[in-house]
Amino acid sequence: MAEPLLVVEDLKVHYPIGKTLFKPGVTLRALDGVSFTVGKGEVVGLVGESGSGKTTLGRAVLRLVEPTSGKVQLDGQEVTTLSAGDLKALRSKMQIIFQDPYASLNPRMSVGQTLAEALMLHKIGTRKDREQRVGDLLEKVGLPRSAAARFPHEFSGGQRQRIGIARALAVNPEFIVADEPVSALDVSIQAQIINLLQDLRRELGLSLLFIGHDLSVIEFLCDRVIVLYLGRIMEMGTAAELYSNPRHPYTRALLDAAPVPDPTVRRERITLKGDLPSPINPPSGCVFRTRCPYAVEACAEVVPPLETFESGHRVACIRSHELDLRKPLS
Amino acid sequence: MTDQTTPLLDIRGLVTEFSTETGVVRAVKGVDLTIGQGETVALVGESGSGKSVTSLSVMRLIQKGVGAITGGEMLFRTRSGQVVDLVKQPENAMRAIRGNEIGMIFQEPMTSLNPTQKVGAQIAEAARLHQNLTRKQAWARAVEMLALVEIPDPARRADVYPHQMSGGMRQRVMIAMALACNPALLIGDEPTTALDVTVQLQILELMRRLQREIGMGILFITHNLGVVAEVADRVAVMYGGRIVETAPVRELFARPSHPYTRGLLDSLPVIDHAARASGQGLRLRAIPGSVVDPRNPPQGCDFNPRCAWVIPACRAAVPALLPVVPEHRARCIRWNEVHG
Amino acid sequence: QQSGGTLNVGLTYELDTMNTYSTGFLADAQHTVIEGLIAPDKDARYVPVLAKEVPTLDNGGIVLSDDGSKMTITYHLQENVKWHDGEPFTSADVKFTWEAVKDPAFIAESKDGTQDIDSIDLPDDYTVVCNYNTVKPNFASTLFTFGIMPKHLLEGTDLNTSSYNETPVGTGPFKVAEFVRGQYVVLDKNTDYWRTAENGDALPYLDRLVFRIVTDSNTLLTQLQSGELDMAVSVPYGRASQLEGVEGLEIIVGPQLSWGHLDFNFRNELLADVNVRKAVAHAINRETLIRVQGGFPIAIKSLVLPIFDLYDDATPEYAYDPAAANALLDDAGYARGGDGIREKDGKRLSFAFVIQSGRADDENVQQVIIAQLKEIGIEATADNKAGVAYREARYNGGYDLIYGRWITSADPVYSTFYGSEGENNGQGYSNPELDVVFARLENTLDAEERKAAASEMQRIIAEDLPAIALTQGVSVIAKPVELKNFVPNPTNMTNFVDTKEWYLEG
Amino acid sequence: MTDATVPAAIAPASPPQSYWRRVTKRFFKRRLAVIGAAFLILLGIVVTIGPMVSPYSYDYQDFDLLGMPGPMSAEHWLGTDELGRDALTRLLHGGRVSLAVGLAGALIAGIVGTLVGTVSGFYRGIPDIILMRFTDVMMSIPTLPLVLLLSGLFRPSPPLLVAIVGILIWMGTARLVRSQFLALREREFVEAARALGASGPRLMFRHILPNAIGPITVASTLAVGSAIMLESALSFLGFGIQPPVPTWGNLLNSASSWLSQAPWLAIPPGLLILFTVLAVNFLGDGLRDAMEPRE
Amino acid sequence: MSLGFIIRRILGAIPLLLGISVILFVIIQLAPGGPLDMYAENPSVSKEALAQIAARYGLDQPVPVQYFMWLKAIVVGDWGYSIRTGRPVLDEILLRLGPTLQLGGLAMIISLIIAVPVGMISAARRGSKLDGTVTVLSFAGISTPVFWLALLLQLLFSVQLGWLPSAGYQSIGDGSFLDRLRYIIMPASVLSLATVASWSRFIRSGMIDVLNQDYIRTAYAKGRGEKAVLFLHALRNAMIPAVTVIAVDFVTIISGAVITETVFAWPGIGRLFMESMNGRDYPMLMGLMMMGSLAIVAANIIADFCYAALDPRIRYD
Ligand SMILES: Nc1ncnc2c1ncn2[C@@H]1O[C@H](COP(=O)(O)OP(=O)(O)OP(=O)(O)O)[C@@H](O)[C@H]1O
Ligand SMILES: Nc1ncnc2c1ncn2[C@@H]1O[C@H](COP(=O)(O)OP(=O)(O)OP(=O)(O)O)[C@@H](O)[C@H]1O
Ligand SMILES: [Mg+2]
Ligand SMILES: [Mg+2]
Repeated sequence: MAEPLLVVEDLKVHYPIGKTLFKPGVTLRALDGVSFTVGKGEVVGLVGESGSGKTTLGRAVLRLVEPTSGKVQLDGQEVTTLSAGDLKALRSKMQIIFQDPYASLNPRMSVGQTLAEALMLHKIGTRKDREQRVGDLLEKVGLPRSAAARFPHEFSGGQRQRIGIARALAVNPEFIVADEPVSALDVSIQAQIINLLQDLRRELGLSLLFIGHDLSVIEFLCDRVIVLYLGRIMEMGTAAELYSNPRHPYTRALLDAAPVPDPTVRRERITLKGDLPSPINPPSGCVFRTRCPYAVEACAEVVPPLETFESGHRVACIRSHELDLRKPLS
Repeated sequence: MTDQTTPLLDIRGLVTEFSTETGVVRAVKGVDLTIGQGETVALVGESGSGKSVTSLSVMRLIQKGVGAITGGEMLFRTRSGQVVDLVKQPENAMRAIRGNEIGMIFQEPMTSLNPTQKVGAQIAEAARLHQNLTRKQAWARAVEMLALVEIPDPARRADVYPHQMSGGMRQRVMIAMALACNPALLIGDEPTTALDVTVQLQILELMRRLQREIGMGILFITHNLGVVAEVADRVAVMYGGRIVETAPVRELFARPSHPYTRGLLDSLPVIDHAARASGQGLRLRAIPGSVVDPRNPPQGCDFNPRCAWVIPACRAAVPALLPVVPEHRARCIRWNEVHG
Repeated sequence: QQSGGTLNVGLTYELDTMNTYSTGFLADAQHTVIEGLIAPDKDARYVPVLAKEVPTLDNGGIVLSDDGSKMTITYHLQENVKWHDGEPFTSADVKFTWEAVKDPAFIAESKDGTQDIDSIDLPDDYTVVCNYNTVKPNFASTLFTFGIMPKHLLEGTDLNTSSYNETPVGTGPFKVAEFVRGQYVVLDKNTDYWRTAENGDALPYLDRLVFRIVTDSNTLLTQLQSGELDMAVSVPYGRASQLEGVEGLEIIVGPQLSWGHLDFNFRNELLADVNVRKAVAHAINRETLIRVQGGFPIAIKSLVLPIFDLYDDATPEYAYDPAAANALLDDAGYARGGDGIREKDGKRLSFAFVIQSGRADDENVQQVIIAQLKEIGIEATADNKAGVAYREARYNGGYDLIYGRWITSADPVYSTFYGSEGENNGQGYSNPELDVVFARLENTLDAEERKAAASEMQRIIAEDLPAIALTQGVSVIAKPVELKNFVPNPTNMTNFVDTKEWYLEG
Repeated sequence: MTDATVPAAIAPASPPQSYWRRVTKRFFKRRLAVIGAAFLILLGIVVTIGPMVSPYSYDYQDFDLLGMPGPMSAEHWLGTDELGRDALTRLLHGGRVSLAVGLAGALIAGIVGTLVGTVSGFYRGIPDIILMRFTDVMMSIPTLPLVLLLSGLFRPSPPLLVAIVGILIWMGTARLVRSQFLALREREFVEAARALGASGPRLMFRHILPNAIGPITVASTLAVGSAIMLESALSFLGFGIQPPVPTWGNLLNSASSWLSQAPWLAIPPGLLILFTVLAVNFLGDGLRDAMEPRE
Repeated sequence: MSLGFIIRRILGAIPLLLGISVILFVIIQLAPGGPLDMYAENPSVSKEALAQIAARYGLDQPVPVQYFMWLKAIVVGDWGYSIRTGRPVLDEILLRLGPTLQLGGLAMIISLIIAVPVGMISAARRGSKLDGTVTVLSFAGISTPVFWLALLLQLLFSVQLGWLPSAGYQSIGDGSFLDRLRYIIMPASVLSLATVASWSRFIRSGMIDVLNQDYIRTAYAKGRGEKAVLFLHALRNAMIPAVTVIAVDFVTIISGAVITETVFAWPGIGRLFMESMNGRDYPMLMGLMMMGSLAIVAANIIADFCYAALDPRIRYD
């Protein structure tokens, strides 16, 4: 595995909810002790159901939300304790791409202004240079230079997503969090963006934390995959290993649930019952146990630690040794 | 399984238009579609291709003053065996069909239920409306329906408000509501798109089970080819307001004969492990360009600006739906090259 | 004369209390209920009411002390008077009234006259002897004239919060039937009224008097026009013409002991310059002022109204003469600036001009004066104040120019306005010479002496010009044609001081 | 068809359209709003120029016409008031004052409201709590009585009156701006700017405020109407701007006495208040449609 | 909606009320002159008398002390004494509250009866001629100066036609329901004008929002007709946001009565307020303003409760 660029250790994000003068309120554990690394040039995928804390993780890493506790290091530099000034400098090293191509561009700014702002904030180039660079950036993401003069509403969703990517690239980051950048796009457009990301990654040697819920996209794009459930990591490992040899029942259930675009395939699979429990009141022990077909009494007692298997494959399940999830259920 | 002779719903040349500030938008430009009894037809296509408008047209729920059905016919076989043209039905006759003979489920389970009514009441409303039930009977029916859609503890759950339920539950409620009167046809407009994959699977399995039990025809609108492969008997692919290809599901996946269908299947991220290892082939075959602007459709074939097989003839006229094999038709003059 | 009938009268102010001593307004409604020992008549002369006669030097009712510095006044009371509750009215009630009003705990609007009396002796139930500590020629305009309070009901109660303030018990021709704040007060005939008409009829004739509170003058007029109100006693001058031709209504113009005056604030050094004051006097055309007030008021030159004996027609007059006014100002060194306003040593002749807002007539007068002053290069800016704010300004000199209308009793005390210590002198005006004259005027009962002093006073005021007397007011009364025996009263005791003989015809 | 990353064509015909261009285009489609705007512009011109070309000044009195309102005539198109002043001149001059009070009051309300809303919605936390509690307090005191109380107790000069009017109607704008900020600050483009290192003022003024400008403009426009109405109500109750300076409110107040005899005095200021506020409302409504189109 | 929520919500209003009272107190303290000025220049009121009056009203204390004295008194229901009439402020206010509530209540009923159907129809037929007319009319209603309209109506109905009394509360000695109705109808109509207009706009836009919601489409898909959808599904949801506006506007109606009551000689709170203004009756003004604010705060709380009752999504516990 490549030298780590990003190191996250025991990261927690808790939101206080409904606290008023007359009411104590409760804590929502959006992220509850997450540790992982992203290597230089590596693409790490993050999957999990809605509300599992994927976005929160992406933003906490960039310190767009303040972590409650834990460590985040980029290139050896601790992010969580940076002052506002230093944080700004760090912003040129890590960037983010968003899901919603409609909400992620300022409708009042032309594309050129949006991109130039990024350059200006980090004092890249002179005013004249910037015009040139904006054009270059647009070409890099497959848009004509003339797009700079236009406004976001004049573009289609896919084009806007390209603009969003160009903005992230403007400051030459080493690391990008991509928060479901293709989920809102049509399948035909989605492929264009995936290709673009692939190209950029190859050309620029970018590291990516790619958040998604489409398992096939993740598998296609990522070197390693992290499976998140209710703010905890359930399993992580290389894409090949995880998809072919899932060791956590949740991973297996996710893989099973993903519809395969092949009408000839009929599979046996685990169907999860019910929905994600509330992160305000997570189950004791293993948070997945309430929906887990393999749950035993012991699961309620201890929070299973992330155990390491061969080649960095790590799983948080006390029964991971005894279960063979490769085989279909009987 | 399918009754070929008299389909449940036979849409012919449906045209639906909207008048907007920037002019008239033809959202549906002559759709032909049949759904047999007990058959599940999947309608796929990209955003804005007219899938929802087609389904709303069937329900005659296009908002007055905003849009209107301006052509075609929709022959629907009612429970009594009578065939009526939905386009020509007066409003009150339509009312007797909606929710009764045709049920519908929408994409957003969060917003499609009335937030201020208990779910039981909302299901009972449909039953009372068409089946002359008393309040009590209707409520009982609602509870029964909730049980049918596998909601645990249905009697208690009937008594809660939608916001007290999860997304998957609400979608079950929607299904219960749509099926409350045993409709012959169920239309689902992307009923699982907003759900997590795990919940999507639950819903798909539920719908499959219900169809087996009740035997209604289903028009299942989606843009997820995986879901299509799961549920459909037959698939219709829409592009730019027209059906561009229609075929039984296996046939379609095996031999896509329209460039758009082909492109769609090709652009799915599927791992080629060999290529990956060699560092090659990490690219997808995406369809270039962007979706059609309905205000400004291209000349001739709607897909021609994005098509790799385009020839001048494609720009001259809109191609007809050409038969590929029986039951498989594609709107492309070069279909035999495409599926090759 | 026939008895019966109801008269609906509009009151343009918010009736605060039925107590004559604490009301902030002229006590229209109160005077129909509560009677004083004496009262002014239509010619502003005092006539007896609860007293058998008006005490004078001649009839022995007033006795001067040997050195002439004090006086004793004796009232002989009517003996057959009963309070509305049937109790007899006696001299104890008179003394109680003095004590009650004097009591510092009682928050009264008018305590005038209480300080002048040292003590009161009650030789019997129907004789009151007031021992004054001074000589008060105007004793009649205060205290006992306003009304007598019933001792048997009020002794030991807190007058500030007593129900007397809503439903006073008096000896008058009408009794309070119902007082609804903000709406109306209904007064019913006192069937046991102690007086009878000359022809022997029981008084009063009217069954009922209703005072309805209609503060908005537009609404007042509307209600008169629509017949919801029968009568209003202070129709704004400017509005009287609107009532012409309203069926069943007639407009009566009654005299009024009031005069409109423009006062200067002497704290403003520009106004302390007599040339400026004189120029202002010459700049004002009374004829215009009268016209803007519907032609009703009467031009005057002295603050002593011609109706009084003390009036001196020889008082100097400032004719309307803008040229003279301009010349005065030119000579005094006030040159016109670029905007036409005069200035001297960088000080502009620009003044804040206060009137009581909401009084349409005064507002119009103000507008005319502003325009006329502009002609001679003086700028006046309206700074109108409402209610208490106006009074506050008037008392404290919160103005440069102020226009107002004093309404007085039948024997006004002028030093209160222009004496150095005058309680209504908010102008900061002080003229020792004038103070001496006031002292002469106000400490004697000798008619000749008083007349001479008054002439002197009128001359000095006209020459020194602390204020310009502009017009004498009249009261414009709208009344039903059928209402007979109505006699307008010019004093501050209001037209309702004698309602017992009013009757409705037909 | 190997390289699929073909630059997607952008419809080339139309020139780039900024927000304002689109707003303008949409605005001109609202008939009532355009009529309203045209009326206001026309009114603005007329009240500016009118008093200049009028042969009378607003306080010039023709003493020959004193006492009664004068009828409409060739010299006095709208007649004269009971003080012999030209009604038309006063009406136009009054328009200046009323419009100025309305505009200035709304401007103050807009500025204060935007400022409070911005700080509150952007910084949240303690400043938000303090400012919003204060806003709540201000909103919980009935407005008209409070304005009356202030102008009755303090007898304000016209600028102070404007300030009072403005200061008492800013709360709605503040709430609105705050809610806009709260919503917008969570939007992804703001997050993106933050991720790029943009901080406080830049986020506020470059990213959030321009996107909230629609509702702010609408609210401020409508506030002009409220301010004009408030001034006229004050004048009607005798607490407004002092005569002889005319405002539509005090013109109406003094003319209302003559309503039955000289309706030509009372009708025009009443109608002008009505039409002006109506035009402002139409304009505001049109702006709302144009600036915040409901998709 | 639990009892706990109700109590909490009411307790939560206390700091608000304290804030309001401080602001009002400061405004009144800052006003030039004071209530005693009306005696200051009256030589017949002696210095001792003045001091006595000052002590009686607590005016001799420092301002913060005065505030706390006032606060302490008000908590136990002692709102002080009117300087103008010498009667307890609370008594005076309560006396005038009745007529104002009648006027405001009727205005509110009129407003609701007109605004709700008009707003609904307008929304259901948006873009139609009817909607256009209603829109223009409601804007006109919002834009009409109340006092002007009042004068025109008086002129028409009382002077010209003689159908209704121009002003006042009731005929003396009558006061039957019908009699009162004749008096109240004109002021109540005038008072309701602005709210009819603004509520119908509000309900229209709320209704349009709701009609664009997915669940309305669901209702149609069930086979419901338009009327049923409007009444059974749309109305309640559209009324939820309207509740707040209506509750708060009720207080606005009442404070707007300052003008209406003056014009129509209506013996209510508004007139009392004007009297007190003119008389610089500070304790009364303070009491009135406080009462008004209390009403707004209460209206907001009630609106919250209605909200909670109408909208099951909002859980207050
Ligand atoms: N600002 C916030 N305040 C309170 N709770 C929050 C906040 N942001 C997120 N949450 C909660 O934290 C949990 C994780 O949210 P997050 O957005 O990270 O999930 P996600 O995995 O990105 O979901 P999705 O797939 O829907 O985007 C959720 O329960 C969410 O409700
Ligand atoms: N009310 C409307 N007014 C104007 N145009 C409309 C309206 N509804 C739909 N359209 C247009 O009709 C076309 C088809 O829309 P439709 O909603 O049927 O697409 P769809 O295939 O369902 O897309 P999606 O996958 O995004 O749901 C779109 O281009 C849309 O702009
Ligand atoms: Mg997310
Ligand atoms: Mg759709």
